[in-house]
Amino acid sequence: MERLKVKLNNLELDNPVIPASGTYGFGYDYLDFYDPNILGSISLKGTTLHPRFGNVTPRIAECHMGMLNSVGLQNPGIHKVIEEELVKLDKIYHKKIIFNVSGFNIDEYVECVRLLDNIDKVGIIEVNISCPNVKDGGLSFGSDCSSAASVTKEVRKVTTKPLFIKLSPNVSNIADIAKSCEDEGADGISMINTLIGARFNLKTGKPILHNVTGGFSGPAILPVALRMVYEVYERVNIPIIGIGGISSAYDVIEMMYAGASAIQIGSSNLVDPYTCKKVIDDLPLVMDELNIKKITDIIGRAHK
Amino acid sequence: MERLKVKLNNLELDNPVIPASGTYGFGYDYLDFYDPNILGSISLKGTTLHPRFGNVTPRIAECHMGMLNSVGLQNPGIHKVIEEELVKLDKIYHKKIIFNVSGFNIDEYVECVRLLDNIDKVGIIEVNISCPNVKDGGLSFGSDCSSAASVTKEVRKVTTKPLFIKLSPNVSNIADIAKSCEDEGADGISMINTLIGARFNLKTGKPILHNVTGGFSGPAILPVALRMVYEVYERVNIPIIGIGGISSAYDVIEMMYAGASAIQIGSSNLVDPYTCKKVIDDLPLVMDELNIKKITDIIGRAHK
Amino acid sequence: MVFNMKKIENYKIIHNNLIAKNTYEMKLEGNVGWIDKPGKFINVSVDSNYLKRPISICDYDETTLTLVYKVFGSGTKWLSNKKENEKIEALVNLGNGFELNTENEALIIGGGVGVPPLYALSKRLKEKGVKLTIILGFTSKEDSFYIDKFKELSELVYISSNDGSIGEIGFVSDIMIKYNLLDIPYYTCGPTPMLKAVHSISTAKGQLSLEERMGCGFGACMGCSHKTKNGYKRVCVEGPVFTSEEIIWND
Amino acid sequence: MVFNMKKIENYKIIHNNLIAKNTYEMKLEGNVGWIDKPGKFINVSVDSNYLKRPISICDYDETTLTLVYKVFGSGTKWLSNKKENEKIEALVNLGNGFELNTENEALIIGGGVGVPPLYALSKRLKEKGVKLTIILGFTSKEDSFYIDKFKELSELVYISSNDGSIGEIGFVSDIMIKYNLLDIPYYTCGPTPMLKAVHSISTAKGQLSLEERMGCGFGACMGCSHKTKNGYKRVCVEGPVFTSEEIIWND
Ligand SMILES: Cc1cc2nc3c(=O)[nH]c(=O)nc-3n(C[C@H](O)[C@H](O)[C@H](O)COP(=O)(O)OP(=O)(O)OC[C@H]3O[C@@H](n4cnc5c(N)ncnc54)[C@H](O)[C@@H]3O)c2cc1C
Ligand SMILES: Cc1cc2nc3c(=O)[nH]c(=O)nc-3n(C[C@H](O)[C@H](O)[C@H](O)COP(=O)(O)OP(=O)(O)OC[C@H]3O[C@@H](n4cnc5c(N)ncnc54)[C@H](O)[C@@H]3O)c2cc1C
Ligand SMILES: Cc1cc2nc3c(=O)[nH]c(=O)nc-3n(C[C@H](O)[C@H](O)[C@H](O)COP(=O)(O)O)c2cc1C
Ligand SMILES: Cc1cc2nc3c(=O)[nH]c(=O)nc-3n(C[C@H](O)[C@H](O)[C@H](O)COP(=O)(O)O)c2cc1C
Ligand code: FES
Ligand code: FES
Repeated sequence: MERLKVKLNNLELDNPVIPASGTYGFGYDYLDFYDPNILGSISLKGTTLHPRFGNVTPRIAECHMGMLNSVGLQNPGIHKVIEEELVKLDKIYHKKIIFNVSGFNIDEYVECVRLLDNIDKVGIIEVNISCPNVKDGGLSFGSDCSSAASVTKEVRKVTTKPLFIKLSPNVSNIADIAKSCEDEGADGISMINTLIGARFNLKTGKPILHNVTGGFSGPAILPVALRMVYEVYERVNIPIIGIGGISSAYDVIEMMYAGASAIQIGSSNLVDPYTCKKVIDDLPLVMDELNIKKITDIIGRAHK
Repeated sequence: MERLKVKLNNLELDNPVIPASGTYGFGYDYLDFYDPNILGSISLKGTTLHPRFGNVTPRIAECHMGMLNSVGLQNPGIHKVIEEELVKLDKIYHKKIIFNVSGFNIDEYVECVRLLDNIDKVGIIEVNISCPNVKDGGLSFGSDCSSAASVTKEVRKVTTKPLFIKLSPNVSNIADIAKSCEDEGADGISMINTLIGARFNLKTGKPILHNVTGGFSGPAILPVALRMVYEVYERVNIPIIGIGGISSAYDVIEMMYAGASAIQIGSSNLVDPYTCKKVIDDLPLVMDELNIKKITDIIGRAHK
Repeated sequence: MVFNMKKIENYKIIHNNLIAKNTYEMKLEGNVGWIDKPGKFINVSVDSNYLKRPISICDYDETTLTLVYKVFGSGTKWLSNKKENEKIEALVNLGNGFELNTENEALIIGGGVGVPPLYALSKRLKEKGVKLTIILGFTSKEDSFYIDKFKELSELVYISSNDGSIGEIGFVSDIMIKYNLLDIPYYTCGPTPMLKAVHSISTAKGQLSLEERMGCGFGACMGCSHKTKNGYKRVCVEGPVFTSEEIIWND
Repeated sequence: MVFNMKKIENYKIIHNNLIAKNTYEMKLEGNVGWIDKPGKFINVSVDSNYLKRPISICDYDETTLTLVYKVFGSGTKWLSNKKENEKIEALVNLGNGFELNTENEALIIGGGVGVPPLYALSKRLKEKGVKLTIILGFTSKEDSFYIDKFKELSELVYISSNDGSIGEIGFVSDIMIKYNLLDIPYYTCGPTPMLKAVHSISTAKGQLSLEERMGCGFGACMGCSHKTKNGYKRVCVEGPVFTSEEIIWND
């Protein structure tokens, strides 16, 4: 449907709906529910240079309209993902994907991005500088301008593919950080990753997550995500993928008003595996209701 | 009831339940619902040196399990509050109150605190360095260690009353900021103030709040508040008043496990004016259920 | 005094009927002893949402009260799905209400979902023997409601609609000018632009019922503040009804 | 293949009865065609909460399935308040289920709310002619349930309770030792410490059904990962049932 098409740099998507990294595995787990080819794209599970088991369980805690996770980037390592997962995925999903990478030092980021540069299936490299779950990494890169800039600068050197930097919301000025990334050559911004939260067991008083804190996501965080996308849109001229708390076609519209060129849906997929399909089906109806002709017409409307 | 008693420095409270600043006016608006003397204390509406109307309406937007406000510190100015509101309040509320002050430069904070130093009714001065609604102030003091420290240092000079610094959650490391305040002589920490959020009108695409962004509060933010209280408890040795998303006696327990010595309830009062009364009534029952003898036994249990 | 307290009450739904496009009349049975004048409102708990929804009292008798509301978003949508005999909860006895005029003539000016509170008001005024001139404005015919009910209260009922599909085409202010109703003391409720127009063209005194987004509805949050010549007031406590003399428009 | 898909289904509640302290039996009518073996679970939507709640299939026939669950927090509380004829929604066909033993003898070891999935399992094993020895452990008498039902399946049913108020005082592992049941191939489900004990003392092979906090229940979030000798597995997809040979305890 022409009216749903959006562009992220040179990548054209059939619609702005993309499942978010870490909530869609490597594309396989939703086959029972719908054909993934209806999606705009897929952001794959966060991958690191080396395989990781991630954190000890419990890794999940529930919140009002949201959840905490401390999965801790469990993944089989980028070599295996490229050699096995991408090959398998190619058989069931025929569009380009967004490859989400994390690292615990700049060299790891660079090495991952270098490995992806010549892989045709990869439409966008999403550089997660925000994962809050891993104590000795992740957080630091996303929490100040200079380290965000360094990562961007170094990965920029090794790829010509579109680079989207995925920002952490656990900062005092996200627009400054986005600007530093743009200045160092980022092609776009993915935002937001999870807030950091904790829950405690009422019976024991101890943290529910083995890792104490975890990433907070779901509808509860939507207002924070909307605000941050709004602020970043005012500061940068590169496209934004809006993420955080989206669960309906209405939320997609609101996120695009704030400034997003496309959106990702995370936790809502976990709670209702049909979410992305429903949102894609509902979008034209909601657009009719709100008198929106083409979805691209509304990007950043809140600022006009 | 002895088992509910808590201490904030030298101030003993009958129970840990305190309505949060900005959601209880100057103590009058709940008289139809219950006798305020059941409360541990009351944190009064944020007061500034000069009278303020605050922001243009709309000032309220709704969220999933929460709300945004951009009231913008509407208040009649500290002189009028001291001369009129405190006098009126004294007739209906017989305990000491928590006086919440804000300022747009350090002199204003100092002047307010000086005026409060000899007022007997004031049990604690709560210094709000976090109000996100006022563009040219508020946010800046709470968002980095050095300005948080400066405010604390200067107000410390003009009072011997317990000084609690109220922190903003919109920062990358709240524990550092809390530590700076402790180092400059703060007697306690109140946390958290609101997150910053935004919502957009589906029909027009424009921000719902006239001020675009507003303070996000309510049950949705509980996990963030819990996490931050947990982190700050690990860093400082002064008492913490835990605030953010509390709506039930269970939430009170969870917040005290995380490290709070007392708690404040904000938005939940607005949504159900009986909240504080219900929570106070429920606390002994919930303590029985969870085998808690004295509420002070559980402060910081998550860390033990 | 106890009589005048704000409190949470439960009501049984007698009916919840569609009476115009997206517009429902909900009749409720329960404590109505607190309704001492028209123009007050209640703040209805809606399970679907965090905040309560303010709705005006449209009508009341000894045992029931009636709301008329338009489905606007998720909260009113939820309300519209409630069935006969189900219960709803609300914080009641909110707002100041209209002061009943002592003059013997009054102009009633309602627009859209501002019409409901004017119905109980008109009834009370009529009971007092006040001669009523009534102007009701709607977007179009399918949005209109309660016209016959108002006609029972007065022979002077003017209708306007934006598209002319019912009554005269145009705004309520056009009617005021056309029929020279500018010097009758008035009561009005409706969209802000309408209130502003009425306020600016009438030469008489009036009472205007305002709307604001509300956090609490009982005075605690300062979410609904409105500047007046007599200082800052809260639409939910000192309002929603303000006098034409005191009102200042925020922008 | 279609037969084996995960999907969302609606069920009508036939009954939802208290059968022990805080413990309910809920019988549901609806699509059960996907239940090809015991030990699978469903993830029940609870309106009160954000995440679904995983509950094992306790029993099933051609048109119904039965859950037995304990009220633990707000989600199961909500579930316990559902009434006959109301509907519930669930994501179904989750987990691997038990592989039915080919030996002619089996030991069934259940603890607390780990007992339910072992009931359907025991029925299927009995149908296959497997001789069953059953050990059920409960906190105390008031928490116990389904004992008579298990007795219909075998004459060798041992009961233990922590306080001795029913059966023998102590743990299921005490029974295993006392009655020398350590070399019978086993199936077990219950609290982790119990599973660890069983796993360490038995000299036979077994299948153990684990519990983990789940984000999705269908394999997408990696919330429920468990290390095994054959690599990382997801309790919700490759589990909840693991073999004694592959299992590794996380701590
Ligand atoms: C004193 C008062 C009396 C009212 N009386 C009536 C009446 O008799 N009949 C009627 O149909 N409507 C009335 N309204 C408007 C009614 O409150 C809103 O239409 C309703 O709150 C919309 O809720 P929603 O969930 O459908 O919309 P949503 O857009 O989902 O609501 C989101 C938030 O915005 C608020 N909001 C949205 N529109 C308005 C509005 N126009 N005014 C105030 N808050 C709003 C909601 O209360 C909620 O907090 C009155 C409003 C006020 C302030
Ligand atoms: C595969 C599987 C099968 C299960 N089968 C049964 C059964 O047949 N009968 C039964 O009574 N219970 C069973 N449980 C446990 C049941 O899922 C929990 O008791 C229930 O989720 C608690 O929800 P709550 O809302 O009452 O508690 P809350 O504490 O409010 O739940 C908060 C969160 O923690 C999770 N949680 C809490 N306790 C557990 C737990 N023990 N295991 C997994 N998640 C938990 C909840 O799902 C929810 O996400 C099973 C669990 C799993 C993983
Ligand atoms: C279980 C889980 C795992 C996640 N793993 C990753 C990850 O590996 N890499 C990443 O960049 N973001 C990860 N995220 C963050 C999401 O991609 C998304 O940014 C966040 O959840 C906010 O969106 P939501 O509110 O729609 O869930 C994860 C989120 C969840 C819930
Ligand atoms: C309407 C409103 C007004 C507020 N005004 C103030 C204020 O004047 N000073 C202040 O320190 N905090 C103010 N706050 C923040 C609250 O005191 C509290 O820190 C915050 O709402 C989080 O708690 P909650 O989730 O329980 O609401 C206000 C909050 C609300 C909702
Ligand atoms: S709505 Fe809270 S003061 Fe009026
Ligand atoms: S619960 Fe999500 S993968 Fe198992």
